[in-house]
Amino acid sequence: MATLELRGIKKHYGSIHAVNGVDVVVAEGEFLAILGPSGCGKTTLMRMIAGLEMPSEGEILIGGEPVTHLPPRARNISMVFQSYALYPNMTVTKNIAFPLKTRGMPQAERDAKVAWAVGIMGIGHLLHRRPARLSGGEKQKVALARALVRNPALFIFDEPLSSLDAQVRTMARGELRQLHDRTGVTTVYVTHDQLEALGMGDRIAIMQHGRVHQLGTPQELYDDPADTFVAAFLGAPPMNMLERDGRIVGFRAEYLLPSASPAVAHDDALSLHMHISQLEFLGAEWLVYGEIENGAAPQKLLAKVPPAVAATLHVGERRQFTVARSRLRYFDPTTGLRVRDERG
Amino acid sequence: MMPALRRLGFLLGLLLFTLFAVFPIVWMVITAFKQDADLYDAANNPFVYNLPPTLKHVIFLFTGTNYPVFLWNSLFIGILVVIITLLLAVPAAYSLSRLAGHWGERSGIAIFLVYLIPPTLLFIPLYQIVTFLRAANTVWALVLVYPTITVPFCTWLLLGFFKSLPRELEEAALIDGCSRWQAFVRVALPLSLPGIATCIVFAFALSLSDYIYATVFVSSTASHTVSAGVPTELIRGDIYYWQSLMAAAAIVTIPLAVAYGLLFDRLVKGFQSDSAGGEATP
Amino acid sequence: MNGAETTARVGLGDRDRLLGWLMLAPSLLYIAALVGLPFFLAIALSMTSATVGDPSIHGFVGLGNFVQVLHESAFPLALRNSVIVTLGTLILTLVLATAESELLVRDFRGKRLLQILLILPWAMPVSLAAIDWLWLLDSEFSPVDWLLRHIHLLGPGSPLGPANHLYYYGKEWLGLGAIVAINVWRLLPFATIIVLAGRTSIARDIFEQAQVDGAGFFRTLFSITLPALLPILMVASMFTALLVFGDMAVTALTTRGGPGYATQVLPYWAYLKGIDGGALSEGAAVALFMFPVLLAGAILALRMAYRAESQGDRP
Amino acid sequence: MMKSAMKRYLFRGGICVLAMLLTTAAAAADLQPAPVHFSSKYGSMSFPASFPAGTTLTITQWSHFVPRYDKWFDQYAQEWGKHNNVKVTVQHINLGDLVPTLAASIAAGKGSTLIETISTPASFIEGLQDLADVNHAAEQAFGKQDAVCTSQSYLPLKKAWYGYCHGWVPDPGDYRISLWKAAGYPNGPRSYADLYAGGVKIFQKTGIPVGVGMSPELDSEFYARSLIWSYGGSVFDKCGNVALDSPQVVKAVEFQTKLFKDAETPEVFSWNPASNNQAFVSGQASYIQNSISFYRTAQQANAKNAADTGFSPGLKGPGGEVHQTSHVWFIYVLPKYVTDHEQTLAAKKFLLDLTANYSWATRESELYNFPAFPKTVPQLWAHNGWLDHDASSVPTDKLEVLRNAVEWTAWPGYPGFANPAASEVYNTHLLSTMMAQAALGKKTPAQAVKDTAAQVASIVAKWKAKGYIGCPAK
Repeated sequence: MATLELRGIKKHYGSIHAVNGVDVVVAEGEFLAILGPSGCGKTTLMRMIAGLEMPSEGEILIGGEPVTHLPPRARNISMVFQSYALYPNMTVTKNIAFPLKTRGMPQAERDAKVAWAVGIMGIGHLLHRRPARLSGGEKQKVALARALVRNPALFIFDEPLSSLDAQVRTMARGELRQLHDRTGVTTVYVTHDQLEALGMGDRIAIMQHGRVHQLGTPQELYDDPADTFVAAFLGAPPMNMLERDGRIVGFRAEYLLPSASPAVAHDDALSLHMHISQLEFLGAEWLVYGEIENGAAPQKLLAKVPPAVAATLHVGERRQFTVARSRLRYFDPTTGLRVRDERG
Repeated sequence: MMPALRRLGFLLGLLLFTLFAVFPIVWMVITAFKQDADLYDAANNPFVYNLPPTLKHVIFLFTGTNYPVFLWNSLFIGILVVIITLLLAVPAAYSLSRLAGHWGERSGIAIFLVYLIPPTLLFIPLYQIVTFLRAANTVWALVLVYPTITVPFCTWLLLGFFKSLPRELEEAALIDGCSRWQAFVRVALPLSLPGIATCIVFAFALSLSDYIYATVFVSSTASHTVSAGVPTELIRGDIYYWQSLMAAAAIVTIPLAVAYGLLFDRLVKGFQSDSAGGEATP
Repeated sequence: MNGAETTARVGLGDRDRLLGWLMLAPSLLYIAALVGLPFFLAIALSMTSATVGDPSIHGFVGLGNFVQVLHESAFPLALRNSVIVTLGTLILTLVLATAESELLVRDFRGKRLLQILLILPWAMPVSLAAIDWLWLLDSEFSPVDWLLRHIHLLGPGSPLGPANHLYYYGKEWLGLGAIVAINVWRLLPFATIIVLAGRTSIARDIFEQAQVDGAGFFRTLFSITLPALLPILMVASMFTALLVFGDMAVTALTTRGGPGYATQVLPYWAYLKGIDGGALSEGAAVALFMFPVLLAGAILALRMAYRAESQGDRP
Repeated sequence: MMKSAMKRYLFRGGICVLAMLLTTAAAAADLQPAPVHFSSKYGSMSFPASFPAGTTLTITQWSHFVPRYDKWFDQYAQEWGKHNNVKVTVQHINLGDLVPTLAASIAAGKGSTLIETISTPASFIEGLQDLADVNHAAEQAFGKQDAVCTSQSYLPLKKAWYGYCHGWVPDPGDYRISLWKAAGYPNGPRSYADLYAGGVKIFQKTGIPVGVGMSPELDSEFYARSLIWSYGGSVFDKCGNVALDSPQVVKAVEFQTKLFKDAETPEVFSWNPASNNQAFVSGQASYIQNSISFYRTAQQANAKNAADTGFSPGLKGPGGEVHQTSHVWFIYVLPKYVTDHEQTLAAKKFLLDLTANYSWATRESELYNFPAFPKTVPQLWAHNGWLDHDASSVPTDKLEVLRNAVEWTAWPGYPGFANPAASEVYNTHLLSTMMAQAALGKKTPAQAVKDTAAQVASIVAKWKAKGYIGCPAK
């Protein structure tokens, strides 16, 4: 277990800046999720942490020691690849034992370690199979066991759940987090799936265009997005955003509710007359698709309402909706950055 | 659909291709056991033994000529060439596919350019080089020059093969404690065995088939290969020892064909990794 | 814990660039020494008046040898024949290899045995293959002639008659045809393997889609299979062309370039002039004429291959 | 020319008389070659009785057409080595590989000590040592060398002996007795007119063609020259200038074109050196020009055929001239890369010793090898000797026709000496190609001759520039 520090990391390929100045400190035992759309630089960043690529600028420290120029094997990290990268020519046992073997660990000790990792992952029945004969979930467990087996200073996960079925994925999320809690190994988890990031990460770093837009706990990111990108990227559905008085006003769909009485309009709430175009059943909630007049063009908004409320709504009608002022977030329309301490 | 007609066409096609491939070899085998008087009588049906077949010419091949020596030389040279080829081509292909950056991945074309220089153009200056290295007129001359034919071919083949291996496997190995070299040896190499098997077959076949180098660089009977030695020993100016020539060809060909034939699917796989030799796999 | 691990020695094996060069260097040096150097020596040689008796590179004559060689009546024929033999072999080989791969892509009983039989020609060293065919198409004892006579296609009063023999190697077009046949024969297994590699890696669902769309065998072949095979066909043609264009064994052991120069090819003519005739520099000049032809052919084929491939990549 | 031939004839007669005087009734016993003997002195050259330890000698030569010769030679070479304390290695290669091997060896500056070529090595002259000493010593010891040999190993312009010719092979006409008898030529064709008339008759009657080739190979090259010379033309003049473009040569080419059309099949374009024998032995040719090696093979494989084989001298041209190319010359060369003194000396001694024991070479080659120095094999010429009493032939005097072969034998370069251009013209098959182009109708005979003459001229010009062609200053 160790801390991870990234200081001013940059990576260019010719004129392309894949990573453009990233500073992050990951605490010991912390689970950091790096979230971003594809091409945002998160994979490159992760590969630099792993040592698979050299940063063009900046420094990487693991456990306080600079490792920027060390090859991967000298960094004591474990990594689970998106494809799991299990060695196809080795059995499950050999795959798991491989990292120990390369370090020249004696056989007996190795066997004990493998047995321990196998026990944790509950894959005792797979030991003599080759990767080709494993299901996706099994492969993932083997890859985890291989990562686990040698008590690394740092875990790196590269979208390890993306090749799993939707059902298995939710389960796996829980297991992965539990595993982290059990071992307490500092973890960097790269994903483009916000559910994974929100669900597992102690903190999330949201990246785009090679930069970290915001770094914080899931709650912070959700409630207080640092800019319009984060606001629009995080959450399902994303934050509603309106242009008002030269600023962008954002609010989450679940805070946009039909007004109890049409007349009510007070200072503490923003009220909007919305034309309901569609209602969508989500199970626990309903999603309301609406449009409001906003200057020249109509603007689409989304509201998430409980079933009881939804029952009162009808497609085609115009209703008044309100958002509590405290739920509004303001952004600068040119920079997209959050504008703080605003009232009215 | 007309499955019956299609099946007939299929079988007919197979039959024709097999006949085309096998007919000259059947003729060869028939000839090998013919007596002179039978062979040189134009009125005879050439496909049957008008006089009893004889082993005389096959025996002559093994007792009256240096054919066994040629066989041994070809085998010896072939094996050494395969080893040298792999030692040179495997690391080179890996380097080009993984380590040499972007231009390395596109070097398939450059490797092809080496082929554009046929042995017919090179053998005179090459001979001077071979002699400078004191290898002339020995099997070592051929061991030395045959890789000029096999290395580019095998590098090209393996380049495609390595490119088709998932990078993550080696990266996983790097993270699991390997150096780049170890990742190559312990992970990439075992996975490229099908490609290497193909290389072995092709390198051996190419070295066996060469005629011009074998003819010019080696004149001593003791160092001749099958390819050059058989025509030399069994065409004696005024006389072609047809039966022995045919036997010599059949004896070297048939066992190899069995070996290659059993590896047929492997050879196909060896080419499967890549097509044009330069495009990076996504 | 971490400290102990990070002290792992960082060596040569970790430095990708350097390691890359080290792994490449033996091949590069080898090729430079044994292909590059002789190639430039050959060029130097072609511009001198060197003979086999005195092969040292001196007596610079510039392009004189090339001019001399161009003026000989054998040159246009040798160039023509080299191109004819190469193209003829190429086209036939590709067509047959494509057809053969269509057959071999299926599974059937006895496939193993058939693979052995079909690969036979390729297992034979080229010189022995040429001798086999020399005997097969012998002017007196050819069994092919005998068969033709027996089905009354050859002999007095028959379509191919009146002679009892076709004298393959003694006639211009039959001779060239025979050389093409030998080359096709010996290279077909090799080409089939390459084409088959391409054929089996075409995704199965494309064929299923075609079947669903009601395409017949030939429709599928021409609209689906062949376009998908194009890149690998280019590779197969490169190999075939290079193997045929540079080969002299087949010609040397069968027609010997005759009758006249009617079946002469560049490599054998270079050999004949340079070695047998002793005019080393002129031989080198003839051999060098092959280079631009090969280069042009290779560039063309590779361009087509890349174009086909990059188009194929697009969804 | 005529005079010297006569002299030789008389001289040979002398030998015969001598042999008859020496032999009594039991002549056969003395027809045995003398036991192998080695001398340490030949003419002006003397050699050590035994060479210093470590002296080596490697010899590369062809696989002889008569396999018995190789067996004998290898044994002889070892015996010679033992006697002279020299480690001798002999390599036999295909005749087609001789020139490339010599070329490669010279190019590399390394190879066998002695390489035996079977046609003139004149084009390699720049890479060969001068063997004047050996040739002079041989003449002193064994008498005059036949011109057919001298012409292929000596270049007067440079006064250079670039080779040592120890033997040669006559190239008689070989005809199928039964066929020619039936056609009205019991003694076979004696002129090219006979060849055409009889050949056409036989072809029409039996479908069996005449077997003179026009393929890029040596037998066809020989035939083309024989035809041209007998028609009074030549390729070169005495000094090595081009003389090909003459009416006589055009006539000869016209003759061949006609002969092909009326009495030959296209197989003659595809022949290799073995083909005419194969066709003749299998009964598919009525007449060929070839040395007797095929006959020796046939005697064992197909005695009936061998008995039906007749030999005739070279054919007369329209003017009555007869010239036939010698079939093979045995010429050892000592390349310049051989620098070791002992080795050089050993090589030279080997050459002279071989000549001294040449009756063995002639006999073991089954009379294939004719001696360059006729005196060395008296048994050949003796009355009731090897030629007129060949026990294996029926009748036994079948080979008698070879006795005077030297008189109708010419050589590349004739009437001058072989020179590098003659050698290059011969090795690149220009004349058989010329014949083929005319016979195929690709060119008129006149055009074919003209084009070929131009090609020969450029080769001559090249060698002239290097100073290897021209008339020696008187």
